[in-house]
Amino acid sequence: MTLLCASADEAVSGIADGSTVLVGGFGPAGMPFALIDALIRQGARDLTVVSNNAGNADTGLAALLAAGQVRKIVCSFPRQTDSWVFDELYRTGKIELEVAPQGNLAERLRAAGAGIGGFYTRTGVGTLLAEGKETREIDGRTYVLEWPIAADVALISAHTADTLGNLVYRKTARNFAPVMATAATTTVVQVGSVVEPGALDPEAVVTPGIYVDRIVAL
Amino acid sequence: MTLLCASADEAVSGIADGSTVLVGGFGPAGMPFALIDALIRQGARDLTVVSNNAGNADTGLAALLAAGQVRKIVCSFPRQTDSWVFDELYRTGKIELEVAPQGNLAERLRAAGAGIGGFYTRTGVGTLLAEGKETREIDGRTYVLEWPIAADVALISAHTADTLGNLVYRKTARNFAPVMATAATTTVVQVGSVVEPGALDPEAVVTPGIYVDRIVAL
Amino acid sequence: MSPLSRDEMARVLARDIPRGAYVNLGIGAPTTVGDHLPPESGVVLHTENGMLGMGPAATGDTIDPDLINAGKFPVTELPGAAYFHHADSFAMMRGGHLDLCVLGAYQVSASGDLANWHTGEPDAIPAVGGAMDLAVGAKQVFVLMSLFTRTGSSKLVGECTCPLTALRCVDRVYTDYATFEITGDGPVLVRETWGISFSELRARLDVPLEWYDD
Amino acid sequence: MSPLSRDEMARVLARDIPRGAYVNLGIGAPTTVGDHLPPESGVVLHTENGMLGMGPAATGDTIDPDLINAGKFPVTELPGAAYFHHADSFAMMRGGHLDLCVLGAYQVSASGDLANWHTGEPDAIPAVGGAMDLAVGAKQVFVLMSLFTRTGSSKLVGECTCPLTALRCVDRVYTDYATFEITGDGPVLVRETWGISFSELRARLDVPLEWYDD
Repeated sequence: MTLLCASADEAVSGIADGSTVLVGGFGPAGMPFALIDALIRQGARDLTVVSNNAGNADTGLAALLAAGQVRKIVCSFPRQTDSWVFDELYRTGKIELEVAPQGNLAERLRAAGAGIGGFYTRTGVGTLLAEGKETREIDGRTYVLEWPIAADVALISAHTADTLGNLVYRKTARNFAPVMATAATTTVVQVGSVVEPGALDPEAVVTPGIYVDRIVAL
Repeated sequence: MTLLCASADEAVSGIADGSTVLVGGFGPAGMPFALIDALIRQGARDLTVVSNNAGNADTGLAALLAAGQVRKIVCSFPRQTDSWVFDELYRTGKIELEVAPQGNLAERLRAAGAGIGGFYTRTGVGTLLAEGKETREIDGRTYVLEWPIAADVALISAHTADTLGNLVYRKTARNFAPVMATAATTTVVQVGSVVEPGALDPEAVVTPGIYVDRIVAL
Repeated sequence: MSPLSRDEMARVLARDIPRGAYVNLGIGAPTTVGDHLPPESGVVLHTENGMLGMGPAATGDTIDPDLINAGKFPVTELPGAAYFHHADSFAMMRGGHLDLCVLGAYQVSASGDLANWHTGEPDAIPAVGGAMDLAVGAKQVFVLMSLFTRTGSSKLVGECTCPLTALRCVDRVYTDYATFEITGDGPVLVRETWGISFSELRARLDVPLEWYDD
Repeated sequence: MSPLSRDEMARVLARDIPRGAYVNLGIGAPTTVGDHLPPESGVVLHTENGMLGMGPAATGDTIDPDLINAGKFPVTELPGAAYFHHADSFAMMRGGHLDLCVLGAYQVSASGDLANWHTGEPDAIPAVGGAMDLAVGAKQVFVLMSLFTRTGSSKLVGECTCPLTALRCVDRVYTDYATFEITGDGPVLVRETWGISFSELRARLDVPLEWYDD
């Protein structure tokens, strides 16, 4: 059942030190800013964060990094023109980095949500990012074995929810949120508005409520 | 580029003997009846058909079986109260059957469309349907290795298309069509109507036009 | 007290479904459990052919050939429903997101092995559907079945002789004579009986039984 | 004749994109190829952050923070666009559905190996994004790059010294001085040159070159 929370602080309550936290967004689009700010106030430390980027400018994920709450980040594209917070932490050895091809990140999250124990992909074959990984020849081509990324918590943003937790998104702000929602034990969503069941078109629901644990409307 | 065909016969033209053909539908819902009828007229033989069922009553997939065009069927649930056409062919040794768990069927089709070389699943472990298949212990649980199902042709049904091939479906008639569309070299779609680009809500498109090769409006 | 009717079995099982649970009801008898889940239960029904928020059976004018359940019978849509394709539907099932599924069975073993897709008879046409996916994927698996075959042998057995659907997956078994809790390595626990004594159950079933102790 | 400007390079590449192709333009210079694809080309642009039917850059009032490209710049939506999530977007890329992707590069080898994500410098922060997925997944890979580094060494090389993005994936290389076709095991074919002679090219590049013969 989906819980409607009165505040972002309530929505992120109980996140434990050492948790693996998925953070939606591709750059700032779809970034759950209010939930991240609440997580900074909540103070959980020693987090492993999985997100496409490693924060932009000084807000959102960058602010969480600056607060010293993140031990390790798993992402595809940390280096950006405005990733100075991450850059400084990384160069001074204060954060661990695992870089994964963006498609592996997405597919590994999906695998965790779909009960897939592992999968073979051609992405990364013969590169640094496949070093030490198991490979297999399939129909004459080399594939790398990749593993699911399951998490304790997903923090995502959506456009509108109904009270059953069904979600719709807006344009490219959708990005990682729907797969992250499937891969976490607890999925927390900030939304623009909450409507009654029946107000969303059942053909256009992107994330069914079964994947959504907590919602806060902002 | 998506080709708008004038008839179902044009839409199925060129399907070669010995092809692997995906046929959408879950029972009659979403079954591409007009395309199957055209395939019967077209006459391609020695087909391997992948579909959830093995035909109902005497129309659609059942009629294709009755026409003797199918050498082998891969499905999850052949035995139904109205599957007499298949039952007779099977009991007289005139058709080969591969039964796969429905979730493996769906996931193997998705894998073919998504460039996944193989994947590990818990479905089927310790059962007849995993006999002889490779298994692997992952985090203390046993998984079976399953392979993609790629096809030459997919025949599916959708509710509405735009001229770029974007598709929307209706209720549970959606079922296998979206994954089948990704897994075939040539995807052929029968639709209720074709509209101009921009008439479908871009947030609600289920099958993007990139997966659609031929459309016929009925 | 006499053994339960099919309808009563479905009602007993429905009573144990938690409020607001996401549930898949297998084809056949398990589907009738839905008749005992009132709207206020908040239970959301999943059908593996691509829907959450499935409503009761459709009748008359509400029948829509595009809206069917896994047994291919016409159903209805409740407010807050969502449609999705087959790979997404089975990802939901296999990924451990359904709280519960209810399945029929030919046999259940004392350790929770399930046999429900194939009688094992040489001339039977095998048909598995989504049974194996549900059995390994749902957080809890409840079986609904008659306890005895027509010839009087128990369907709750030491080891299944029919081909298996999945290993050690069943949590509870709801039957006309008793409700059982499977503990895995320990004895099978008897939660309730109807029209049969515990000692008679012990005599007729070739599995270790104990009374369930709250 | 002088070497091509960046804009001319993009135009030359755009001319070779088939009508109606589904194309992903990588971040940086490849993005500018879109400026040379008029609506009548029927080319449909994919952006890996979840969209087909991407339109030109957004400006002024059309800027929408929810609508950006892979380089995180505001873009627009064309009629017939579709949005999808990241796993679906990368399934499309990795599954071989894009007709073409255009990528920048640090180096391309004579056999089509691509190095475009990491300079290999020890203090560089690695960042791969979707480059490896595009390189292995698109039906054709076109590289758009300057032929020489600032210090004058060729970026078309016998073997890449920078860390690889993918093996044997590049089909064509569009540069300011020449357009090359990679044949895999044979010599690299030169299709056109600007401001450099074929013999000078041969002298400056440490790869086997032949003229392209239609």
